Amino acid sequence: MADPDWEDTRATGVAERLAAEALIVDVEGFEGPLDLLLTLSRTQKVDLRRISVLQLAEQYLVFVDRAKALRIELAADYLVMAAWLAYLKSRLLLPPEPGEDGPSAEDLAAHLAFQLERLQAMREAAARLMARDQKGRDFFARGLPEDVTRIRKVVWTASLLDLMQAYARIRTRDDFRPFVMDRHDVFTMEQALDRMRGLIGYAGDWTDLVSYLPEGWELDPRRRRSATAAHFAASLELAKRGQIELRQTETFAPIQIRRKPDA
Amino acid sequence: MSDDAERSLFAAPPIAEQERMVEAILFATAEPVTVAELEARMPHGCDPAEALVYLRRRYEGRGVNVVKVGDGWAFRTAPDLGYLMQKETVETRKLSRAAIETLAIIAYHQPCTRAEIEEIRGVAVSRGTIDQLLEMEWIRFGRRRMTPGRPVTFVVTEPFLDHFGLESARDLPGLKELRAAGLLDNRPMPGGMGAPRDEEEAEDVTGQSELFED
Amino acid sequence: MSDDAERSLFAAPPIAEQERMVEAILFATAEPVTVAELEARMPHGCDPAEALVYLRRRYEGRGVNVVKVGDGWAFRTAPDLGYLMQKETVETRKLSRAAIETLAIIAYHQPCTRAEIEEIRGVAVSRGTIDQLLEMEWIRFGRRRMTPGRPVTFVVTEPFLDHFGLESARDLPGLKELRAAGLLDNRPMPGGMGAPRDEEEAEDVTGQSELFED
Repeated sequence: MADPDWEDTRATGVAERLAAEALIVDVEGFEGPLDLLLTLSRTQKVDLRRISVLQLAEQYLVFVDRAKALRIELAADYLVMAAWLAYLKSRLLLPPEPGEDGPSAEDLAAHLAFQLERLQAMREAAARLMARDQKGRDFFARGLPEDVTRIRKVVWTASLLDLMQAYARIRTRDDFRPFVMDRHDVFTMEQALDRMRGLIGYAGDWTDLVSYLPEGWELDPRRRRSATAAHFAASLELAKRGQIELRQTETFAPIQIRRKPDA
Repeated sequence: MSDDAERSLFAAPPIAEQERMVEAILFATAEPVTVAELEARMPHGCDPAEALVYLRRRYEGRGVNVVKVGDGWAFRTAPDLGYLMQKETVETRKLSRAAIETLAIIAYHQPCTRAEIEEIRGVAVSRGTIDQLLEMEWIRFGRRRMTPGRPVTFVVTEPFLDHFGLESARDLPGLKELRAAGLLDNRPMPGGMGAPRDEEEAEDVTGQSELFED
Repeated sequence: MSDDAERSLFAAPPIAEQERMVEAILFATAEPVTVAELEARMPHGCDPAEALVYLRRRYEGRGVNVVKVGDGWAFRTAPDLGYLMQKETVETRKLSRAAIETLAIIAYHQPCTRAEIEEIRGVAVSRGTIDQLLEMEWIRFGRRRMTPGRPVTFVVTEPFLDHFGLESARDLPGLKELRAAGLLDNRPMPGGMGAPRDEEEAEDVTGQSELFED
């Protein structure tokens, strides 16, 4: 969209500059650079599809320069747009460099024109939308809506199976007695603690924990398991109290204990 | 005469148009609208009373009617269609454990007092639970016990039997049958304890038959 | 055939009666009612869609009309009588220019991401603008875009259609022309500066056609 007759537009440049100056006063009123560009484009008095992007870029740059001269703070996006338009302008004016990559200056200009046209179209669409008949202004809903009465009805159900299970549950409740464990094969931690507290003084150096197991508890696996657990727990308790030291050379190696020297 | 002159001067809208206006105003307004208000809102020279006559006739027998409410006029749903303005939602919920247990005790031990239910369940029976079962019409009051305090008893009802597909409460399976059906979940007790005690079972059956014989 | 058989079996009310029912239901509520809702509230075997055809015709040119809003149906006063309703006029909050434009962009480009709105307007969309439109229930969240970041999209709602008297988003003024002119395309900036991502674009087209076609 390089404009061939952009030279002509220079003649009218003064008028546009004046228009742009008038706009500067109102810079707060613009909703961003695209909005400003759209406003500037109106001075071209042509269909947006035939707009001279080069001329528009020029107008915008003039606008930004004037704003700077008047020490008007422009938001960063206005300056970004100015830089981009300056670049676009130079690309439009200079012949393309051979072997140059990327989009052509014409493509970029066409896209900018598209953006403006689209923004303009959306503005018009918004205006047409707001011009429609609106509810509560031009047409109305029933002023006295009759609410639907909601009647919630709960139906409770149970099956015969539920009933029988419930009865069975009540009648058999008495059958259950608290579970009492057979303590014959259980060695408690308290027992182990008592034993170890008495024995620990006699062991001089590091001794395997297993050697503390009481007689008659090392052979039967169930008894051995219970006694080992009890003694292990008791040894932890003693260690916590600072009465013994514990060690294990490696994983699964025998656990050894000894009385703490100063205890 | 002067009235006619005024009318022609201001060229009131045709009556059909006035009818539309009244229709729209009555529809959109939250309260009934009086003729005076209609007149104030409509263009000069309108005769809302006349328009109302036409409008009322138009809505005769329709789904909504134009009715007089106090001094004003309003649209109202035709009385025969009122049921369309109700939305019934039916929710099916399982009876609570307390309710089903209470119901089971009444069914197996009827007539049964509240104290008896509490004794069997081992916990207090809330008023709400009994009320719920009464309301469902699954239980009703039986004869009062001829014991001190003359407590009320509860028995199960015909709808109860219907619901559970029973001919009589006597058809409820006894404990033996429940066990045979696998409903008595006899978890093996540690050390072989907790085997079903035959005596209790036997007692149960007699207990039940005693209760049902009247 | 089987449909007829079913109908006679359940003896649906005559269509004139069904029309009365639809009339009563639509009159009673301010919100649009769907055919499915009508069916649920009317007796079994009714055909509210057919009844609606008759009802709509009956109210053509009247002071109130039967209008379609999205999937629902409602009675609304005829727009030419709005001037009689000053008393009922609801002062709507004045929307800012940014809000109006954002709304229009969402309506015409839906489903539409915030980034797309910003690209079209060339300026950041403030949180408050989106919030205001959400609060008015004129827009709502649509499906997330299946693009990196999974951005949320916005679409317009049934209350939006209701407010502007639109049957569907397809009836937005000038939609066809805008599309024909390519002004609803998501055209990327050549060379990628601030350009929309390709995948997003592709999906956009399908997303839109989904909403507007059929």
